[in-house]
Amino acid sequence: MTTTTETAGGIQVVKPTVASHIRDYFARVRGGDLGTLPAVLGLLVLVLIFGLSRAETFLSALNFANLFNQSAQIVFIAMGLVFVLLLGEIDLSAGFASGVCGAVMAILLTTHGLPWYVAIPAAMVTGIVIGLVLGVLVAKLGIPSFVVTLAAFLGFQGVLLTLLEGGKNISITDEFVKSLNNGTLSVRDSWLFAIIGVLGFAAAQLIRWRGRVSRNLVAEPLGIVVARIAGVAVLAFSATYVLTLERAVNKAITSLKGTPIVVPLIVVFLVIWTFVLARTTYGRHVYAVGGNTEAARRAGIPVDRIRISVFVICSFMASIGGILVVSRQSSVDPNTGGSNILLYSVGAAVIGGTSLFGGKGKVIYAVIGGAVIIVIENGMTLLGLNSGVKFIFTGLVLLAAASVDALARRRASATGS
Amino acid sequence: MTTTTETAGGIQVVKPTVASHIRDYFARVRGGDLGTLPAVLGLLVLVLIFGLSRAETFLSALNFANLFNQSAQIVFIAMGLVFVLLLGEIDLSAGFASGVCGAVMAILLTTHGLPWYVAIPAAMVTGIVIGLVLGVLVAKLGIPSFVVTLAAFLGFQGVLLTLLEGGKNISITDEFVKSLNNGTLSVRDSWLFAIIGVLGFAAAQLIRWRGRVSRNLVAEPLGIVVARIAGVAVLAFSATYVLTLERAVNKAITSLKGTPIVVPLIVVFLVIWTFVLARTTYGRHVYAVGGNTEAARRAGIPVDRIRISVFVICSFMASIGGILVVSRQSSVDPNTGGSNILLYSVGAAVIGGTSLFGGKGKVIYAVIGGAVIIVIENGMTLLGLNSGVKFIFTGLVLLAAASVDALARRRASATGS
Amino acid sequence: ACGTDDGGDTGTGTSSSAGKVGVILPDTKSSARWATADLKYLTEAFKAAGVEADIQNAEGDKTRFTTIADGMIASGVKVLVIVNLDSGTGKAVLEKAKTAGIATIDYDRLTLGGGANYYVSFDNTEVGKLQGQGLVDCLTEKKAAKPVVAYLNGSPTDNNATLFKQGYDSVIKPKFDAGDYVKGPDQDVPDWDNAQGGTIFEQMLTQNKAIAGVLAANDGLGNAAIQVLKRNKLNGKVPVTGQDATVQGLQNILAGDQCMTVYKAIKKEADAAAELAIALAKQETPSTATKTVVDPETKAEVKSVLLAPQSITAANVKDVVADGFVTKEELCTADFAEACTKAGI
Amino acid sequence: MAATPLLELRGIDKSFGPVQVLHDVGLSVYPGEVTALVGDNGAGKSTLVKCVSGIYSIDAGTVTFDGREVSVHSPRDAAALGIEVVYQDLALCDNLDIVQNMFLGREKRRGIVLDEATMEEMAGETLRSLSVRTVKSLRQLVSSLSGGQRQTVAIAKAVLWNSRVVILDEPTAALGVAQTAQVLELVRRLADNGLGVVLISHNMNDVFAVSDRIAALYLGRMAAQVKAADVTHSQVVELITGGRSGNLGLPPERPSDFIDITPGEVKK
Amino acid sequence: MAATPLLELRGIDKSFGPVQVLHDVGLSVYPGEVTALVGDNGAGKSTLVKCVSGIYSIDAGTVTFDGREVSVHSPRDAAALGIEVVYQDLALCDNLDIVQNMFLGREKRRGIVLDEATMEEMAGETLRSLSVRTVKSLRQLVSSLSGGQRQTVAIAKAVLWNSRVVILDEPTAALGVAQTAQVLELVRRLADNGLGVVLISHNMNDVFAVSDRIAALYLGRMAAQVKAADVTHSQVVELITGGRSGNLGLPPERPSDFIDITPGEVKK
Ligand SMILES: Nc1ncnc2c1ncn2[C@@H]1O[C@H](COP(=O)(O)OP(=O)(O)OP(=O)(O)O)[C@@H](O)[C@H]1O
Ligand SMILES: Nc1ncnc2c1ncn2[C@@H]1O[C@H](COP(=O)(O)OP(=O)(O)OP(=O)(O)O)[C@@H](O)[C@H]1O
Ligand SMILES: [Mg+2]
Ligand SMILES: [Mg+2]
Repeated sequence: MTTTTETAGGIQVVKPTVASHIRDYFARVRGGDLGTLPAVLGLLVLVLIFGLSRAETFLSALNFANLFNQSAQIVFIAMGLVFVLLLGEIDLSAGFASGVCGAVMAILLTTHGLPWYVAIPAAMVTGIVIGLVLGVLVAKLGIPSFVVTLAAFLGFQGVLLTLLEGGKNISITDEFVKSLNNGTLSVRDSWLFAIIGVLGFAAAQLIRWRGRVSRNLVAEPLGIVVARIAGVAVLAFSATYVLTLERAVNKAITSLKGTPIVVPLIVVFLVIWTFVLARTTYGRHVYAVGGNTEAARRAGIPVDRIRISVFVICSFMASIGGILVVSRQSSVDPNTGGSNILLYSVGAAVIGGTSLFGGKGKVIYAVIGGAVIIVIENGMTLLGLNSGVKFIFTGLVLLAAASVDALARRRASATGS
Repeated sequence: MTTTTETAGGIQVVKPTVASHIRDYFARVRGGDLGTLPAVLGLLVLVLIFGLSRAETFLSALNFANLFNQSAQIVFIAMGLVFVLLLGEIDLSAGFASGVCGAVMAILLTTHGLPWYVAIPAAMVTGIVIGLVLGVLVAKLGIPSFVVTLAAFLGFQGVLLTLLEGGKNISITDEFVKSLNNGTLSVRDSWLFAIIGVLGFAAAQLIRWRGRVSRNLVAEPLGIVVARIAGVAVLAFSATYVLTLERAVNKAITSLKGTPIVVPLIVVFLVIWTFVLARTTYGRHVYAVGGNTEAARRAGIPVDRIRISVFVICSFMASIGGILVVSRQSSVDPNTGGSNILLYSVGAAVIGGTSLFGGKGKVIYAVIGGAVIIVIENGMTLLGLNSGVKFIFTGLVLLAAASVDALARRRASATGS
Repeated sequence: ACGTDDGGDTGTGTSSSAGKVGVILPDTKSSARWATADLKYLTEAFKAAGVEADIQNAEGDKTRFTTIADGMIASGVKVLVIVNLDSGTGKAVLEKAKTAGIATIDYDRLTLGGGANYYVSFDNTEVGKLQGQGLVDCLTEKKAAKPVVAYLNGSPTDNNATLFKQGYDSVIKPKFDAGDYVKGPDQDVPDWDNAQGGTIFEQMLTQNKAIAGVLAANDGLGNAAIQVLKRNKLNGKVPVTGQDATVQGLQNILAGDQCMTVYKAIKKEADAAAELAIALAKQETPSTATKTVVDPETKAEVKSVLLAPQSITAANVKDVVADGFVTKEELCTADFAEACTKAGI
Repeated sequence: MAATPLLELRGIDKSFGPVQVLHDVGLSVYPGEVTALVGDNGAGKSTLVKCVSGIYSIDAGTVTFDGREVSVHSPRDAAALGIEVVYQDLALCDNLDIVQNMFLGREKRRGIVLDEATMEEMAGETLRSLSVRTVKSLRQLVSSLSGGQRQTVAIAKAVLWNSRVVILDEPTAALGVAQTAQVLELVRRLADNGLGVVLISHNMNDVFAVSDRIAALYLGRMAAQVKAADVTHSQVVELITGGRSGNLGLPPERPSDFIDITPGEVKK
Repeated sequence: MAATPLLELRGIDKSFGPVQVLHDVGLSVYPGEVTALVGDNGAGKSTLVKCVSGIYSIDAGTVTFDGREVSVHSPRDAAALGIEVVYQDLALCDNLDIVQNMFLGREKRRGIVLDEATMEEMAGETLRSLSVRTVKSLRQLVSSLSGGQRQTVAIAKAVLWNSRVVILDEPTAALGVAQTAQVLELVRRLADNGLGVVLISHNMNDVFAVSDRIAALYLGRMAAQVKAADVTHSQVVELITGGRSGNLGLPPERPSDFIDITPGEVKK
């Protein structure tokens, strides 16, 4: 039997129970409303495939840790791109923008001999300025973002070449910068980070739940909230456990354990941007402009300013991606941020579930989609195929991961939601 | 004074005169409804810039003829992409698809020693099959086209590498194939082509005008129709005049004059696709699906089939682009169709005025946009800048061309149309 | 689930004592050699020695390069052979390998400051010098007076292209300075893209109709230039250089359209590298690395095997065939049968 | 009146995810009659129409057309049966003009070429009969039309064809006085020509002016289907707002799985 | 009634490209009064509203608000003046839910965090007062709402704020009987609170039920602005369909630049 309760505005609603909540969830899934489920499913399938074919290497603690470092650039660019995509715009220049910012940092560190706490902010500021310029061109002049950022894509390639004086590589030696995407937290800090993270998540969830219940608004049953917290805790702790195993290749020579430093970096930005999008006026306005620009304009939202701001965020995140890739490679060259970086980043956001038409997407989608892309890249290289075949397989595996997603979503249109 | 007349359904309308028509045109332009005008303006500005800075070379007959050959691949891919973009989809794989098709042709010609009339159709069929597969994946499985074609972009790169056994170049020697994007019509045929083309255009325009007038429908004043025909005639004949000038680099050794063979190829496809989009049921349905998929579905249009078909057309056009680029280089390598080809092709369509959100665009836009892109490429290489500076300038010039467009269009949103 | 570092090798044959070897090749764009020649020869060499090898290509992508390296290190290779994409990434990988206790070999390209254990290579600057000298010879043969020489360089983002250019500049620039040659257009071809190369050269010719010699950085770009020259019936009149001794390049040489190419006996290089790697994998001290190269950055000496590239003209095309680098069937197709006979193949 | 219904729905259920919108709905449409489908906002009228026309798939229930049980999976199927629908959310292609929209999916052709002149003439005639004024040109994009003009185009589009059942979902909502009269007249004329017509409307005057039968939906359930002559204006309003009126309508005891989500009554 | 109009338009011209839609239109809105704006389909009512609210720029004419001449370049400016509009083409963000749409652009915050709970409560209260039934949850996406539910959300959105002029463009078009009554009552209540209200409607009963003044647009020209008490139902219909009625309305001789595009009269 269901019990009803009265909520805001006197609307009678069914009091949700754990059972009804789970029943509703499955009904929603059958109805095609899936959130990140399909991308996560696709990820699981991939892990299964690679895990079965290269168990000892793909599933090793070392490889697991490597995944985070390898994904850093794409995940950061993709997180920024989510904002741009939410508005139905595109930024083709994000890849090379990250290269330019990375190069700015590298040059300041080496040629100018400045310390990291000058060079890193300088790179970030470069990103912000780039975003401002792109945003203004799109919002104020009204040039389609595809064209603006295509021009920027070419221009930044040239800037990068010029910064690197026609093709030199610049190696960096700054230990702090190098540690960003190579170093690890100590085992103690790794656990500390996991515990603080889980506690923070639990607190946020419970406070929110309390707030709604106390004001007599429809809230999830406590059981579901607790289950969600438990799930996150299990994930976080088991990941930390694996990451704090000894994973040095040659244990005699060196020891390597602890959560890679990029993990807290990714988590912090994920939390910040998720908060911004879900819980602030600004985020609400981003969704509104992306969903229906005209409606947003009529509601008095400063559409142009929002449009500029997403390009700033995107280029800013690209700058961090650039810093991290330079850190990882300890060097910057004229192709940093080139190649497939951009397509992969957009792909990451889209696979995660972000719409290219605007209005639909979350930052977590970029992280999950980035994981899909990197697992494919990582797994494929472990198979040791020759180039041609590897490209073909990469394409096929990407398609397979996306099909899981598409098939899961298929019923959505059939049932009309 | 205006005179009115009664038209279909007994609606009273003003009988348009040449004067009123011109007045209306300017009112429309002021109101922001501009068609290809801005792109053409952008093109003129570019020609002016390069013409002033490199008059003797950029404005030479040789360079003018070269423009057509150089643009062939991008223009063909862009024409195909217009169909995909009209549906709000994207095809990232069109570049490498053209490479794969070119490679298929080259391999059949050389390794298998087959004649061109087998190899060329085989390449086209390859294109069609590629399009079918992409289309089915997008339409039937419902995977976003960005992801499908990103996978295909990777996959085809692998196919190309595999076809070329890991990176060999294959030279073709077939004279017919080589003539496609290198040869010229004889001077007589060049003029014949221009005259037939202009007569055909005139006939089409006048028959259409007669048809409307005879059924008492609102028609343009005859003066405007005649002026339009005259404009096209002047353009065609002056281009033909320039192209039939002697343009050999070393006139002592060889003679080179006549319209490049690609010009009739481009014109024929432009006419065919323009006809298909504007005057057939199929074209109407493409616009409808792009404008409002749901409305099209409710009107009983087979949306899936339309969606598949545009990918087929796109890949088919890419295959021709591939054939032409292989013809031009007389060789195919693993990078044929790679690099910036795809971004440039999409850019061409978008600069011309095609919307990435679907429903808005014409095939001619791809040709004009392609001209913008190629004039930039062509002019930039004449300036002899170093790589970095060249990239930066290319970006800036592209932006400048797009700004002309954007500024001209700006009022559109201000006046609300 | 995967704590053991032992590869689980249970066999007792000779191979059991040898560890696994990882090889990372750079790309498929700068030259066809990586995917066609090196891969084949290395695979054969390792197979012959019964040593397990994992050979991968980074597709010109540095991120992928490091990803592959991570994967190989994770899978427990004992020797890592790399052709770096640039010294920075190369160095990062070498350092990681070293901390993991893996022996390293720089193959074909020296990683500056990387401190690899061994170095096997053709000298890229030397390749450029051969190209420059080849062009000079052809121009002299054509008795060109004050010829305009155009440069069609490799990818601006490829460090090798820079090295090649250093090589040919060292030969030709003095001629410019002396006024013997006239400097013509000088442009890079992004991604070594042949189609773009063709367009760029076409524009060079539009810009300067007097171009009398083309220094193209490899055979693909050479062929692109030759096609433009053909269109203007200038092929054979304007010498064009190349590199890699590809079938296409050799055919162009036989046809008289290309002046020379540079042949790097990749099999020798591959065999030398494989030999080193096999020795290291078996934990023996290799004896073949007799020369040394000084790392310009650290001034440290790296034990090296150095091989000499060879300049190929119509006169010695047969050497390449004799070497088995290209087969007669590939080269002497119907169109070139006559030329082949003439060249003594 | 005809004895057998032309279109008959039985036991239609439809859920969107966890929300069930239609519960066991039945409806009969007779040839030569106008059936008014009434119901409060959110009662499920438009959803029912979309189930019939194949836009939504139904979860349970049968659709019988002309005595045969049919399954309608897409609007194409519905059109093939001869069912035409004017949707509440008009669904016009903003990037096409009036004529193009009116003939969408059924373009007139001469050979393979579109016969624009004929279509333009036919469109003009139809619009004229619907009292459309102030349209500047038949070649105006529908994106630039006023609300009422858009609605007229949608109606004109549906009545151009030789269909057997025409369903109009609030066709006169945005129309002016004269245009509304024309549309009601058209509705009557269609029925008199032997078509089955379903008219959804919130305007009781309009409903009583043209309809032969009235079907009232209440919270996703069919409360009653009655002859228009047998009920009064206020009885219908009671059916709409309360689901029953006297001995008409839903049983007084609520079905057990039914949850009232009506907001607390606001005091008048 | 108040002597000076709160909002006054004078000589408004508006063209879209070559098409002139508004010719020299004037309109006065008085505080405490409901001014009904009527006119045939395509007469230019919605265009006029959009000119006032800054969505369209005007080609000529002045807007006076509270005695000061103002220039409204965007909906932000209009909102700053205290002008709220319910548009005919509702303009809701389909990807947001009911509460989010209702507070769009004026979110309640606590610090930098959105105060969802307060907004949800306020939205619930407002909807309750508008007799909204069958909304399953305040967190439903508006894309899944029925036509009437969407319209209610749009209305609720406009009346949540302390504005001085409220303009409603056909607010009851999609509403059911009870909801319509509620909205009309709301309109009256707003005026009684001293606001200036403009109501656009095609329903003469509604117009006469609540309005104090009636302004009739005819083919883009203001035919007459009269007190509701001074005219009859049929006079207003004549003004709408013909531009004049007796000595009211446009001068009988047509202005010279005026072209009649009315289709030939259809015989009744
Ligand atoms: N896609 C959907 N997902 C969830 N609920 C939906 C969806 N579509 C409609 N609904 C709900 O179904 C109910 C019925 O909607 P419907 O549009 O059929 O109402 P209606 O009777 O046409 O109302 P109106 O008179 O306002 O047009 C509404 O409560 C609506 O919120
Ligand atoms: N962007 C535009 N471009 C061209 N014409 C337009 C545009 N917008 C509106 N019109 C025309 O202006 C006229 C007035 O339109 P408007 O929407 O103001 O009418 P309305 O009085 O609101 O009609 P309704 O009662 O049908 O809503 C119509 O004839 C319409 O076709
Ligand atoms: Mg409805
Ligand atoms: Mg209106």
